[in-house]
Amino acid sequence: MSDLFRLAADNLLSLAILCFVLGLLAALARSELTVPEAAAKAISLYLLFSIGFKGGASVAAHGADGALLAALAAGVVLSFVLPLLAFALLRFMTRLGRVDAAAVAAHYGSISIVTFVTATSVLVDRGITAEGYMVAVAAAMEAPAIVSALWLASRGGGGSRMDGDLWREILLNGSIVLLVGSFVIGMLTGAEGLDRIASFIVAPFQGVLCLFLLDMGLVAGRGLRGARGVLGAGALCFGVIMPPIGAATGLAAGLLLGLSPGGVALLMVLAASASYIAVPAAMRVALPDANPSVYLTLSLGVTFPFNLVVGIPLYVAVATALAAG
Amino acid sequence: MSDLFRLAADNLLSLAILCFVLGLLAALARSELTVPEAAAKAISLYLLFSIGFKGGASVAAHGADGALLAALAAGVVLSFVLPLLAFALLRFMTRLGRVDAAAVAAHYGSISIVTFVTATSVLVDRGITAEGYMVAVAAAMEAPAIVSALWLASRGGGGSRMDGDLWREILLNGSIVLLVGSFVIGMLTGAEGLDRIASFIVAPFQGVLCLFLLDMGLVAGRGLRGARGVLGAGALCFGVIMPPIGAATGLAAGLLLGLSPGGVALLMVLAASASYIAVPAAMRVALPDANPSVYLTLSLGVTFPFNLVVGIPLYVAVATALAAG
Amino acid sequence: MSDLFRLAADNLLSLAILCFVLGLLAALARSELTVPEAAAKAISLYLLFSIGFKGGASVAAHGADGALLAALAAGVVLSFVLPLLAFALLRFMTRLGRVDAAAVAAHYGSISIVTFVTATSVLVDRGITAEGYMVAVAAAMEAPAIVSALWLASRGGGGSRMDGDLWREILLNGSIVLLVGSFVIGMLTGAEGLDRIASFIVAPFQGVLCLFLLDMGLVAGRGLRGARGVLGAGALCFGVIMPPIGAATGLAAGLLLGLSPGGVALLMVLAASASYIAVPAAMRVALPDANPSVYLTLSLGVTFPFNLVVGIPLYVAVATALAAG
Amino acid sequence: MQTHQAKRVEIIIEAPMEGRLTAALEKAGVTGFTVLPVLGGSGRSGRWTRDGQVGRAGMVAVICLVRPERLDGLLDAAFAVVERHIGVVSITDCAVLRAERF
Amino acid sequence: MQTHQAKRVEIIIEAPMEGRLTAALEKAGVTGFTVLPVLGGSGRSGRWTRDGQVGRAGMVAVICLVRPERLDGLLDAAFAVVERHIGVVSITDCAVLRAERF
Amino acid sequence: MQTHQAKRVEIIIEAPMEGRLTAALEKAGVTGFTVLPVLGGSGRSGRWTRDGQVGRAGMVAVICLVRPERLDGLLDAAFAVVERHIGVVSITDCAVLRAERF
Ligand SMILES: Nc1ncnc2c1ncn2[C@@H]1O[C@H](COP(=O)(O)O)[C@@H](O)[C@H]1O
Ligand SMILES: Nc1ncnc2c1ncn2[C@@H]1O[C@H](COP(=O)(O)O)[C@@H](O)[C@H]1O
Ligand SMILES: Nc1ncnc2c1ncn2[C@@H]1O[C@H](COP(=O)(O)O)[C@@H](O)[C@H]1O
Ligand code: NA
Ligand code: NA
Ligand code: NA
Repeated sequence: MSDLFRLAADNLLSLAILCFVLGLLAALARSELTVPEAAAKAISLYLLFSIGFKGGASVAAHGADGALLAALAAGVVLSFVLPLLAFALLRFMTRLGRVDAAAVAAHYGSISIVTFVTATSVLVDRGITAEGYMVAVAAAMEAPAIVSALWLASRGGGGSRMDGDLWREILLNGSIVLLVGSFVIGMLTGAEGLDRIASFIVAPFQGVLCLFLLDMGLVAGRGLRGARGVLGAGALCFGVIMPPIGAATGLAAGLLLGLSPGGVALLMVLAASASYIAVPAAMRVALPDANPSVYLTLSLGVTFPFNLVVGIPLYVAVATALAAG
Repeated sequence: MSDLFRLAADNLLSLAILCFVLGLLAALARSELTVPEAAAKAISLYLLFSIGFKGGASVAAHGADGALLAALAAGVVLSFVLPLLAFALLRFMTRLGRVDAAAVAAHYGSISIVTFVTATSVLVDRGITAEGYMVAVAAAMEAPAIVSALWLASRGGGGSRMDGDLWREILLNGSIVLLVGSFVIGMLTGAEGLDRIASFIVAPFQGVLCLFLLDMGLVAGRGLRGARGVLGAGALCFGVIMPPIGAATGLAAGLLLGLSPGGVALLMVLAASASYIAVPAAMRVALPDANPSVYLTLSLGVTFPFNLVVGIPLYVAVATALAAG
Repeated sequence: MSDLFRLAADNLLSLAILCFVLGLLAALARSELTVPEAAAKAISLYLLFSIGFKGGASVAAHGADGALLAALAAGVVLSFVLPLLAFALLRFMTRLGRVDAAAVAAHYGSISIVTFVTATSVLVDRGITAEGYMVAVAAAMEAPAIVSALWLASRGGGGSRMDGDLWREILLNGSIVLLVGSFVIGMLTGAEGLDRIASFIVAPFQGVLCLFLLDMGLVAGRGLRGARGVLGAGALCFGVIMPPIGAATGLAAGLLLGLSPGGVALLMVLAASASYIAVPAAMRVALPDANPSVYLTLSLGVTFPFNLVVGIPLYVAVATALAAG
Repeated sequence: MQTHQAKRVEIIIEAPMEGRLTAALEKAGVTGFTVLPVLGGSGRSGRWTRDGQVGRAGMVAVICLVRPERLDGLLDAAFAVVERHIGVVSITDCAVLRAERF
Repeated sequence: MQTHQAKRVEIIIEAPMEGRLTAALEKAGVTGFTVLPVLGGSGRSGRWTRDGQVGRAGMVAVICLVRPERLDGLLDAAFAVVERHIGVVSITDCAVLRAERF
Repeated sequence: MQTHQAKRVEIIIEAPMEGRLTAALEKAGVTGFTVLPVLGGSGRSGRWTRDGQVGRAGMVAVICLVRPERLDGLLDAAFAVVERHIGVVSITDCAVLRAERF
């Protein structure tokens, strides 16, 4: 018996997917299993701190120089451009109005840090190394997409409210600050620093990630249950077509930058993933008329599971095939 | 000095008991030491996930076949039958009315997962192995007792409210879903899965359990302080007599099933322990006229400490003596 | 690049400081990065439990006898006396009224457990051992300062409200109970107990401390932002002058007691640090007319960072130089 | 600013009954409600606090703003659920902005 | 549905004073109250938020439903505690179900 | 005990708008407010719950006690912020102790 079952589980990704699916099923079956909000937030702080620190320590070990800046620039450009692509696709494939389409587009230009963290763990698991500074690229890609999307919305007179406070909130949102901050700390303290706290930020990391994916499944499942009928067939299609398209742009950029196969895979993941924390909050402030059910359901209920199950293995396979180290 | 003291502490159980006692004393002395609700819930999620996963991984390693099903069936039968026994005892020994007695009986037919987790750790500590699927038996024993108890209450016209929603709530309550879910994940991913997250779910396990027992002591102590006088001498007696009786039925069932000594000990612990999370919530819904102080105080303030201090070592000793491996 | 940066980070303290500074900057820049209250409380419970337990286990290993009692007595005396010193200084250096000055004085006679924990980690990091019972001294120093301060306030008719409830709250406040309780448990279970939970309370300790310092930075930063202008130049001066003065008294006491260099350093840290959890709550109850912004800002926004950055390395250096082992 | 008369109903009820209460409210045509957490309290069944609890222990406060004409339906629905359970119900006159929402 | 006049008193007070306030309420014959958590606020003593705090910092909201004739006793008791402390007290007319509970 | 007429305004609004709302209130001369956490709710935009969320999702309840003459300014300020956002506003007559605080 066990042999047959274990086929499904030859890698970390299967474990991560199973945890997500458990949460999803529990929520769809209306189990009252829940993770307290404070615990979910604490876990996400842990993941951000840990991934940022490890990225910084890796840069301290291997150096970064110009490549870091080039990758950052590429990330920013991708984040600015992807919403335009997403917006065009949405207007073509779905019946979403300008404002809703712009709001969704913002999510796809930005990134999902959990998808990124999972992909990082998968690479570690398979022994594929990646540039440590990709975590800085992740941080850099969070915000620009919002600007593009607000521009798209305002072209139709959507009346977005882009004030100084919003700028600050977007640029200094919790995950950017913690990622960048711990990245810098990791860079400053290097291998010695990492050694000191490795039994906290390295050893238990994958287990904590599994628990977090369980919570993501619960939240996604509750969202799907509440949003039945919100998404048409067109929007659903968009949710699974946009990620590979984004990944393709990430692939192109990664190859141009000459990143390692692991780095290319991560850039593909960043481009393919859709935000579900920072951008939704920004959209509520800046585009209050956009329907949150649409973008949250697409991002968390469709694209996130797609990337987890299909996307990550696909992107890693393509990256390792094309970006011969 | 230290030698004398250390006599008390030759094993994990002493450590666990000391943590519980610390919490108990702090609460009785009205210290404002408290564990935040979200932290207590997060710890219990961790314990459930960890124990379920390890059980599943152990089944994947050693196989389970028919023995698993037989043990599940035995657990379900015990959970159905024990409330009848408890109810009869309660009506005989105490002045509790039918509804209150039925509500208490439900708790004793069901199980306390923390008692189970502690017993598991004690077995690990002593190098005694047990069937991994006992965790599935624990999950299977959570709910049937509620059905028996509601039947007992309704015989007297107690007017229990057993609707479809309640069924779903009981069968899909958080701890059952998480236990079963992580058990299945552990079974599917086996030793490789366990390896990946062992430094999260195995290494810190006993320490986390100690902190949780501290919280249990705090909650039990506050409960006892608030419930002074709620329990008569008869009820108190019941709280320490019922566990060994339950354990005896568990012993019989375990020997019949041909479980290992560790497995027998765990089945005794399950039968002897009383629920204090799932069943109280179900009773509030289904038997609102039952007095929660009575069943909570008995379960958490009397039987839980009894099992921790006297029960577990007793059951393990009896099981290892009688169930010669 | 990395070489230059890494100069800053040759030890744990740098890492701790960097985490604190990250939080401070994030709060000052008004980032919405926050640690949930429940998570912060859970972390502080973890730190207290861990430090108490390790202290107790160390006493079990090395014995304590009369030295423990002498150190406790010294700690109590310091805690009683330091507020008088602080009060005199405050009345001389600042324009604070009697009640405010008394409230501030209470904080400086009492101790900051995070400063103590950080210093302990720094000693471990540098391979300097210290008496395990210093954690009991820390607990003993929490409360006496409050008594002195209330006496100082009442001399001016400040009308402090010292009732039985307040006594209980102060003596049984959460951190004292948890510190002393886990110290006793550590003493009772000794090295065997420590072994069992070392992968929970030892291995991840420094990483958890870093996250906690991040939160301290956030809280301190938000406090400073809200309290701009509350402290005059005199009060600011007091905040950096009082710690070394306190440390000097700790040094004298430590040398008198014949403590090891590590023990002397820790006693200096205790005397130099200012409470920011237990005493503020007691002051709100007993001296409601004292302005909380003043004492919180001084303790958390001035003295805590001073001790972290300047104090700890200074005290450790002085202690190791003078208290030749 | 244009305001409209409404009723504010505050129901403090055991957490395990929250789902049943809100389902009953929805059935009675109540279009909106807000659930607030409760830390602790005291009543005929004694003192309790949420700290350190694990299960769905404790209570929640459910607040409904309704047009006055909907009040009776709401109270009937709520009462049917609350009746045998631990909890209290209070009703206050209030004014609301944007009446079309209620 | 039969309702009864009552008063809803809401006291927002520093968390370290919660125990003293509820003790005083009980002494004044108040038979029930509910404590709600507070995230943050602003007043004469400035802005504050609960995030990341560790001690018994912050405030709580204590809600009491009482029969009108008990109001004065309650306010006297509450005021004696709140007087020198940070906090506010408000009183609203309300109606309650099941008057025998108050 | 001497009490004074006042208004209790309760604004339930999306958490990401909290800062903007309280800034607007302060600008309108509101000297105090209290923010309560919200666990979940239901309205025209459907059902939601806070559990397991990570971002600044969810809603908060902002309570302001003001002198009656300040009410209009407060409502105008609040409305300008709330207008296009998810949320509800209710106003209740109340009495407060220590009127000098409002
Ligand atoms: N008079 C009251 N005012 C406010 N809350 C109350 C009152 N009475 C009861 N409660 C709340 O309702 C809960 C249950 O009340 P009871 O059913 O009387 O035990 C209490 O724990 C309080 O949270
Ligand atoms: N006008 C008000 N409306 C609502 N809450 C208030 C008001 N004034 C003060 N508060 C609350 O009471 C706390 C202390 O107020 P104060 O004593 O004025 O600093 C504040 O932090 C608020 O939570
Ligand atoms: N009638 C109501 N009574 C109480 N709270 C409401 C009401 N309507 C809406 N809410 C709250 O406001 C939130 C947003 O409402 P809406 O904009 O209608 O979706 C809901 O999730 C509730 O928390
Ligand atoms: Na993207
Ligand atoms: Na049982
Ligand atoms: Na001190």
